[in-house]
Amino acid sequence: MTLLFLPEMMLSFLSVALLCLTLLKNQKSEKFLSNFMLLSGLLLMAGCLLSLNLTGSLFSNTYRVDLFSQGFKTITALAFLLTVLLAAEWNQIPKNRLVEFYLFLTTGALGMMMMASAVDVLSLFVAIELSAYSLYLLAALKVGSRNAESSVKYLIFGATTSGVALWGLSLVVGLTGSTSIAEILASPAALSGQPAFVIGLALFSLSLLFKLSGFPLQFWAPDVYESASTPAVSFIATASKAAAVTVLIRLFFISGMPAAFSMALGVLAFISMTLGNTAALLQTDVKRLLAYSSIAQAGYILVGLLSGSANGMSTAFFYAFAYVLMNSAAFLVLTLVAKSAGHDNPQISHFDGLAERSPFLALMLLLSLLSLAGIPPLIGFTGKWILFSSAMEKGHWFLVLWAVLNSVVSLFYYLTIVKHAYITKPKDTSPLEVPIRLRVAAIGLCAALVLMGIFPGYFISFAEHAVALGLIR
Amino acid sequence: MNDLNLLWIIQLAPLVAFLLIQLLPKNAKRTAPLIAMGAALLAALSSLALFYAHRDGNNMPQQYIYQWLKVSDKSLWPFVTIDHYVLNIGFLVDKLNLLMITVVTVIAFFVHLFSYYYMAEDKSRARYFGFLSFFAFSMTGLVLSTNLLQTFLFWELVGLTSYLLIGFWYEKQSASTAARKAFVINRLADLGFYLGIVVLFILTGTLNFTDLNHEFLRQMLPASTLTIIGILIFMGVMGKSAQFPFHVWLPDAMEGPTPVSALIHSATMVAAGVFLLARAFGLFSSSEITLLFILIIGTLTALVGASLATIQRDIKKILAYSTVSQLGLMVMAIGAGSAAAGMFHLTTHAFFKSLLFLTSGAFIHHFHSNDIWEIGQRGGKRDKVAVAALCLGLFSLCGIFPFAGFFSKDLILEVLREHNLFFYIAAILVSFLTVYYSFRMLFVILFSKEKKDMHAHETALAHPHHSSTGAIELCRVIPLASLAIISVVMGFLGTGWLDSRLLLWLGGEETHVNSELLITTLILIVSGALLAYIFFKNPETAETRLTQSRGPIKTILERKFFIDDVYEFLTKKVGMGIAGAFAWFDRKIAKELMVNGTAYRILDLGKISSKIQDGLLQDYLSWAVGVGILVAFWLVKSNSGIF
Amino acid sequence: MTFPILSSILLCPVIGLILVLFMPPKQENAIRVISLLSAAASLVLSLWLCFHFNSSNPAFQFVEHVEWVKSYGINYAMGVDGLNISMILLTAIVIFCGVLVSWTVTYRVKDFFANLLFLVAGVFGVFMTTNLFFFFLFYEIAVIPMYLLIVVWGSTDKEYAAMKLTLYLLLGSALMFAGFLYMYSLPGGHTFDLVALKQNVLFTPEQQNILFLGLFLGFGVLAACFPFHVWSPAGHVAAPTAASMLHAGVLMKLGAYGILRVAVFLLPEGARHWADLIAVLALCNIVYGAFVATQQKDLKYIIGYSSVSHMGIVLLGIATMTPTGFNGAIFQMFSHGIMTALFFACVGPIYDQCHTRMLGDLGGLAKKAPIISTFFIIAGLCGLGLPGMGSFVAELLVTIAAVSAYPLIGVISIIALLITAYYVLSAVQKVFYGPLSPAGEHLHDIGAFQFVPRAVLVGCLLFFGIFPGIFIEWISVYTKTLLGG
Amino acid sequence: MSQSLTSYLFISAALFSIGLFGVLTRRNLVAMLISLELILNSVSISFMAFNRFVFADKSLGQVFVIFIIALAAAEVSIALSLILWLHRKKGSIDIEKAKDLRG
Amino acid sequence: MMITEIVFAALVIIILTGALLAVGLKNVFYNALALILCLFGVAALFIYLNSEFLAIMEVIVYIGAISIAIIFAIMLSRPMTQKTEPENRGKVIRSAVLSALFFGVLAKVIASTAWPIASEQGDYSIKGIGKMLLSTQALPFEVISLILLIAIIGALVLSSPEDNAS
Repeated sequence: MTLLFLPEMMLSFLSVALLCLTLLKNQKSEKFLSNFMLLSGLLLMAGCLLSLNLTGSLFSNTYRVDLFSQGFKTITALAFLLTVLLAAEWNQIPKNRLVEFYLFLTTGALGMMMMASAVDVLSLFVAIELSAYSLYLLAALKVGSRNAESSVKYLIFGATTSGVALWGLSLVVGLTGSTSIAEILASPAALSGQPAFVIGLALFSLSLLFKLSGFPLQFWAPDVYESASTPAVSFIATASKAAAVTVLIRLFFISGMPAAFSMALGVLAFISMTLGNTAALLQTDVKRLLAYSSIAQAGYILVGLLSGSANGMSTAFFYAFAYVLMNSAAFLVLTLVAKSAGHDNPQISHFDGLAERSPFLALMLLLSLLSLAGIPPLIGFTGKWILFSSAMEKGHWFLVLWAVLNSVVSLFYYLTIVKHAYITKPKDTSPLEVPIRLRVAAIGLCAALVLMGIFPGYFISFAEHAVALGLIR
Repeated sequence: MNDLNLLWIIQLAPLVAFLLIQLLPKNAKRTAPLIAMGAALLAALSSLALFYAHRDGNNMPQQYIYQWLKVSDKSLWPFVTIDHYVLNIGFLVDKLNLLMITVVTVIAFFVHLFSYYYMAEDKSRARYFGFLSFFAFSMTGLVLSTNLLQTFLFWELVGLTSYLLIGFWYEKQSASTAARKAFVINRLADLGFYLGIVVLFILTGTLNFTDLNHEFLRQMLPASTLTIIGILIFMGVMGKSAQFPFHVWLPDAMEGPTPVSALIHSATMVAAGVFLLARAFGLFSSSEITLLFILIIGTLTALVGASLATIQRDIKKILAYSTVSQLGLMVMAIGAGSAAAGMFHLTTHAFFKSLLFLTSGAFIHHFHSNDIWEIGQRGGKRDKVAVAALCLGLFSLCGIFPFAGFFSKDLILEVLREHNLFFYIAAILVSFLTVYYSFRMLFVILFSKEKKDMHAHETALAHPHHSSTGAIELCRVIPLASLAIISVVMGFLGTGWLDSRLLLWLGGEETHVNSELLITTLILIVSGALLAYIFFKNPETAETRLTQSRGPIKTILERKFFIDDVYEFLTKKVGMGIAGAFAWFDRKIAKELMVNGTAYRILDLGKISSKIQDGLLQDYLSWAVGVGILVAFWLVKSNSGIF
Repeated sequence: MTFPILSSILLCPVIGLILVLFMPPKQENAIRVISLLSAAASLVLSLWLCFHFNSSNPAFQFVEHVEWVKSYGINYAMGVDGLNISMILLTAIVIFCGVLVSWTVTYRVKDFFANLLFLVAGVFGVFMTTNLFFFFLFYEIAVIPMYLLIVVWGSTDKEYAAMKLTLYLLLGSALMFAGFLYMYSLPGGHTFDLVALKQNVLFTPEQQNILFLGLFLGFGVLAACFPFHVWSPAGHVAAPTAASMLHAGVLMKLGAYGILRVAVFLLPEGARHWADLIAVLALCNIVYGAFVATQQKDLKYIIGYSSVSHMGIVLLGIATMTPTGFNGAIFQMFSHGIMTALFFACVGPIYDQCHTRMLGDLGGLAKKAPIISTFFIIAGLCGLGLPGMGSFVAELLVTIAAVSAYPLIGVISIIALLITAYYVLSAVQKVFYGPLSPAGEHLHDIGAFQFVPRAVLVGCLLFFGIFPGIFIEWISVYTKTLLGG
Repeated sequence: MSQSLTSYLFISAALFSIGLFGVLTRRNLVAMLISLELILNSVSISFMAFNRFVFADKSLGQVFVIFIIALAAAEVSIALSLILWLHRKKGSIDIEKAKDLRG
Repeated sequence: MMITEIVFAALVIIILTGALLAVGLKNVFYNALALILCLFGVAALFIYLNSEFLAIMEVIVYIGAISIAIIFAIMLSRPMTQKTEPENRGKVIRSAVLSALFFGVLAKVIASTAWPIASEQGDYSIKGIGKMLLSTQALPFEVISLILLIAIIGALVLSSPEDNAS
C-alpha cells in the first residue's frame, strides 16, 4: 500500500534531510551536496520506475495513482535528476544558499508530482501553489539585480493568475457542490453548460496556461529564463511544463472539449506559435531564445490538446515527454558552454566553433535543436507528426498547416546556432571537456532522442495506454 | 558475304576505327591515320561490292530492322486505330541508298588519303582522323536509314561531327565561333524537321520511308496538313543543305581543314538534304504547294550563291558559294518534280566539287594562302598536277561538253524548261554566273605574274617537306587523279552512249540529246568565259579596280544581302533582349520579392511580438486580463448564449 | 522471407555512416575507402535488383512490410516498381561517382563523408518506401546534411544559399506534411500506407483538387517548378562538387518522383484538373530556364538553370497525363540526373584548380585539360538533346506526348532545344576553346583514378541513349497500370 | 439588500474587480500586494456564500477559506521579502522602473 | 429583522469603501489602513454567513499578521513622506475599463446562472471543519504546512544579506 505514495515519500524525506542540512553550522562542501543530491535523484528515479504500474487511490480518493500519473512522475523525476546534474556542474547560486536551492528544487518536484495525481480540486490547487512558490524562489536564488526584478514580476503575475483561477474554481465548486474533478465535470451544471460553470472552467484552464507559458500568459518566460540560474531555468522549462500538460490532459480529456473551447484554444495556440517563433528570430541570448521557443512549443502542445480525443491526449503526453528530453539536452549543452564562457547568459557567439572544441557536444546540440525544430529521424519530428495527425483528424487543417510552417521558421534560428557551432572559428579554442557524469547523461539523452524518433512504437502505445487509464470516470 | 554482313561492315568499320583511335595510348597516336584509312577503304570496297551485287537492281528494296523503342499508348494517335508503334533502326537497301552510299564511301576514302598528306605535320592528327571516321559512320547511318526518325538521329550526329571538324583548330577564335554558328543554325532548321517528324508520327502513326508514298498520305491526311508537314521537314533539308535563309553557315564552315570541306561541306553532308528530298519524295510530292515552295527556295539559293561567289577573294569561299548555288540547282530540279535529275547532279557534283576542294587544299598547303591573287602571284601555275585538276573540275562545274557537269546540269535545265519557263531562265542566269566566277578564278591564278620577293621566301619554306617522302606525295596525287577520272567518267554514265544506266537506275527515263538546249549552254559558256577574260585578263589591274569601285551592287554583294546582319539582329537584340528581361525578372522579382520579401515580413512580425514584451509587468497583466475577458466572453456567449 | 534487398541497399550507406563516425578524423584515407565501399555495395545491390526485376508484373516487387506504429497506420513498407527502379539505380550511380569525385576533399573529411552518406541514405529511403510517414521522414533526413555540406564546404555566399535552400525545401515539405495528414484524417483512411489509402479512401472531386494543388506545390518547390525555382541555382552554385552532384542529380528528382508516386497515384482526377496549369508552368520552366541560362556569367549557374529547364521537360511530361508523357518524364529524370552529375563532376576540378568559374576569366582549357573538356562537351551535348544520349529519347517521348496533348505548348517547348544549344555551345567555346586564359595556366588534367567516375557516368548516358528499350519497357508497364492507358 | 447568494456573489465580484484594478494601476509593489489581498478576500467571501447557500457539507467552504488564508499568508511573506530584496537592489519598488528585461 | 438588513448594508458599504480606499489613495500607508478596515468588514460578513470561527481566523491571521507585515514592509521600504508617484492617465483608464468589463461579465454570469440553492441548515461548527481537514482533505492539510515552511525559509534566504556570497 505504501508503495503507492513512494515517489512523494522519497521527496518528502529528501526535503526533511535538506532541512537538517540547512541547520548545520559548518556548511557542507559543495561536492558532498551534489553527490548526495545525485544519489537521491537516482533513488527517486528508481522509485518512480518501480511504482510505474501501480494503480490505486489515496486520501479518500482525492489522490489517484495510475499509469498516467506515474508516467508523468517519472518524467518529473528525470527532469529533477538532470537539473541536479547540471546544478552540480555550473550554477550561479551563492555557496551559502546552495542547500536552500536544492530544497526548493525538491519541494517543486514534490508539488509537480502531486499535481499529476491530484484529482481533487483543492489538493490540485494546493499542489499547483506549492510548485509555483518553489519555482518563484528558485528563480530568485541568484546574485544580481536583473534576477530580482524578473522574480518579482514572475511572482506577482503568478499570484494574480492563481487569484483569478481561485475565483473560477469557487464558481465551479459552488455550482457543483463537490470538489472531485470527476464529479464536477459530470455534474448537471457542467453538462447543461451553465454560464458560471463555463467561465469558471475557462478561468481555471487559462491560469494553467501560465505554467505552460502559452499566450496570453507567457510574458514571464523570456525574463525568467534569461535571468534565473541555468539549472533552475532547465527545471522550470522541462518539469513545470510537463506538469501543466498533465493537469490540462486530465481536465480536457474528461470534459470532452466542446467546439467553442477548442476554437478558443486554437486561436491561443495560433498566436503563441507565431509570437514565439517570430520573436525568437531576433534573439541573441540563447536562454531567451529557448524561452521563446518554449512559448512556440506550448502552441504546438495546445494544438494536440484541443482535439480533445484520446489520440490528441496521448500524443500530447508523448510530445511532453519528448519536449522534456529535447530541452534537457539543449540545456545540458547550454550549461557547459556557459561554464566555459564564464557567464550565465551565453550569447549565440559563445557557441562558435563548438564542433572543434568538443565534437560530442556539437553533435548533441545539433540533435537537440533539430529535434526541437521537428526534423526527422529525431523524436521531435515523430512527436509533431502524431500530434498534428490527431489535430488534423478533428479537422483543424489550417492550424496544422500553420504549425508546420511555424516549425519551418523555427528551423531558421535553430540552424543559426548550429551554423555558429559548425562553421565560425571559435575565439578561444580551448577544448571543452565534458565531465563523466554529464557525458553519460548526454549519451543517454542523445540515444533517447534518436532511438525514440526511429522506433517510437513502444512509447506511443505506452502513452495511449497511460491516457486510457488516466481517464477518471 | 551476304548483304547484311556487308552492310554491317560499312556501318561499323568507321565506328570501330573511331573507338580504336580514342583508346590508343599516347605514344601509338601515330598509327591513327592508318586505322582510319583502313576502315574507309574497307567501307568503300564493301559498298562497291554491295553495289556490284545489286547492279541489275533485282530483289530490292530489302529492309533489315532491329527494334529500338516501343511506344504503346492508345491516346496518342487520334486518327489512327493502332495502339502501339515500334520505333526501329536498321538498313534499307534500294537503288537510291546504294548509289548514295557508294558515292559517300568512295569520296570519304579519297579524302582520308588526301588528309594523310594535308595533315602530315599537324600534331593532333589522331583527333582529326577519329572525327573523320565518326563522320563516315554517322553519314552511312543517315544514308542507309529505314525511317525518318533514324535519319534524324544520324542527321544530328552528322551535324555534331561537322561542328567538331569545323572547330578542329579550336585555338583559333574564328574557327570555334564558326563551328558554333554552324551547329546552332543547323539546330534551328532541325527544329522544324523534329516537329515535322513528331506531327507526322502523331497523325499517321508511321515513319517508314516505304509507307511514305503520296497515295497513302493523300487519302490519310487533308492537303493542308500535308503541306505543313512537307514544309516542316523541308526546313531540315534547308538547314543541312544550306538553302536560302540558312546558308550563312556554309561559307564560315571553311574555317575547318580543307579535306573536311571537301568531304563534308561539298560532297556528303550538304548533299544529305537533297538525298532526303529524294528519299522522302513521296511525302513532298503529296502536295503541290510544298513542291512549289521547294522550287522557290532552290531558286533563291542558287541565285544568292552564284552572285556572292563572283566577288570572293578566298578560293575556298568561292567554292563554298558555288556549292550553295549548285545545291540550289539540285533542289530546283527536285522541286520541279524529277528526283532523278537532282540525284544525278548530286552524284556528279559530289565528285567534281570534292576534286576542286582537294585541289584548293593542295594550293593552300603549297602556297600557304587562301587568296587566289596571292596564289597566282606565288606561282600557282607552276604546280602542274593541281592546275590540271583545277581546270578539269572547273570545266565540269561550268558544264562544258565532255565533263560530268554538262550532262547533269543539262538534264536539270531540260526538266526546268518543261516545268516552268521563269525558273528555267533563273537556272540559265545561275549557270552563266557559275561560268563567270569559275573562269575568273582560273584566269586570276593562271595570268597573274609571279612576284620575285614573295616567291623567294616561299620556295625556301615550301620545298623542304615537298620531296620528303614518296608516300605523302602519292597521297596527294592519287586522290586528285582518281577523282578527276571518275568525275569525267561519271558524266557518260548518265548519257545515251552507255545506255544511261545511271538514269534508269534512278528511275528517270532515257535522255535524248536536246539540240536546242545544247546551243543555249554553248552560248552561255562562251559568253561567261569571254566576260571573265575581259575583266581578269590582267589580274593586278583587276584587283585594284575591284578595291576602289564603290557601287550599290558591290556593297549589297559584299554585305551578303545583309542576311548575316539579320541573324545578328535576331540573336543579339531579340534573343538576348528576352533573356535579359527574364534574367532581370529572375533577379528582381523571384529573388527579392519572393525570397527576401517573405523573410523580411516574418522579421517584422518578430519585431511586433518582441515589442509586446516591453518589460512592464502591468502591460503584461493587462494583456492577460484583456485576452482572458475576451475568451471568457466568447465561451460563455457560444455555450450558453446569454449575451 | 526473401532477402530484404531494398533495406540492404538502404543500410549500406547507413553502415558506412556509422563506421565513418567511429573512425578517428586523422584516418582520412580509411574514411574515404569505407564510404567508397558502402557506395559500391549499394551500387552492386541496385544492379542485382535491376537484373532480378520482373518487368511484366506491374505491382510492387521485393515488398518489405514491418509494423511500426500500429495505431497510426505507420509501417516500414518498401517496394519497387517501374517508377522507382530507375531512381534507385540513378542514386546508386550518382553516389558512387560522387564519392570517387570527392576523393580530393581534404577539409574535415570525416564530417564530409558522414553527411554525404547520411544524405544518400535519406534519398534511397524516399525512393523505396511506400508509406507516407517514412516518405516524409527520409525526405527531411536528406535536407539537413545538404545544409551542412553547403554551409561548411560550400563556395560563393554559402551561408545565404544554404539557408535559402533549406528553408525552401522545408516550406515545400510543410505543404506535403499538411497534405499527408489531411489524407490520413479523411474517413476510411486512418493509415499512412500508400496502397491502403488508394483502396479505401474515397476522395471527393474538390478534395482531389485542393489536395492535389497543395501536394503539387509542395513537391513543385523541390522539382524547381517555375515560381519556386529560385533556390535551386543558388543551391547548386554554393554546394561542393559531390553535394551539387547529388543535389541536382537526385534531390530535384525527389520532387517529380513525389508528384508521380503520391499526388498522381492517389488523386488522378485532381491531376487531370490541374494538368493545364502544370503544362503552362512547365513551359515557363523550360523556356525561362533556358533564356536565363544564356545570361549567366558563372558556369555553375548555367548548369543550375539548365537543370531548371530540363526539370521543366519532366513536368511537361507529367502534365500530359499520357503513358508516353510519363515514360518520357521518368526517363528524363534518370538521364538528366546522370547528365547534371557529369556536368558538376567536370566543373569541380576546374573550380578547385582555377579558383574561378566566371566565363570571362576561363578560356582555352581544352589544351591543358583535354579529358575534362571532352567529358564536359559530352554532358553539354546530352543537355542539348543530341541523339545517342539519354535525354534525346526522353525529350522525344515528351514532345510527342506534349504535341498531341497541348499542341501550342509542345511546339513552343521545342524552341528551348535551340536556346539550350546556344548557351551550351557558347559556354563550351568561352571556357574550353579559344586562347588559353591566365586562370587556366596551372590547370592539369584529371588522373586515371578520377577518370573512372566520369567514364561511368558517360557510359550510362550512352548506354541508355543507344538502348533505351529496357528501361522504357519497365516504366511503361508502370505508367500503363497507373493511367490505364 | 436581501441576503441572497447572488448579492454575496455581487459583493465578491465587486471586490475582485477593485482588487484587479488596484493590481493593474498602482505603481507601488506593496500597493499591488494589497490589491492581491483584496482579490483573495473576494474569493473567500464567494466560498463562504456558497458554503451557506449551496454546500451540503457546511464545513467544505470553511476549509477552503482556511486554506486560502494560509496560502495568502505564505504568499505575502515571500512577496514582501522579494519586494524588499528588490528595494535593496534597485533602490525603488516602482514597477515601471523595473524594465531592464525587454525585447 | 430590519436591523440585520441595515447592518448588512452597512457592512457592504464598509467593505467596498475600504477596498476603494485601499486602491485609490496615493499614500501606501493609508492604503494599508483602508485594507484593515475592509478586512474587518469581511470578518463581520463571515459572522453573517454563520461561521464565527472563520471570522476570528480572518481577524487574527489576515489583519493581525498579514496587514501588519505589510505595514512593516512599508516602513522598511522608504520614508513615509515619499512623494506620491505621478499616475499616467492612459494606464488608469485602461485598467478601469478592463476591471469594469470583468465585473460586468461576472455580474451578468452570476445573475443568469441557475444557482442550486440548498437548505442553509447544517453543522457550521469547528468540529465539522476539523473532521473534514483530517479525513477528506488530509493531503492539502499536509501540503499547506510544507508551503508555509517553504515560505518562511524563502523569506529568510531572500532577506539575509549576501555578503558571504561566494
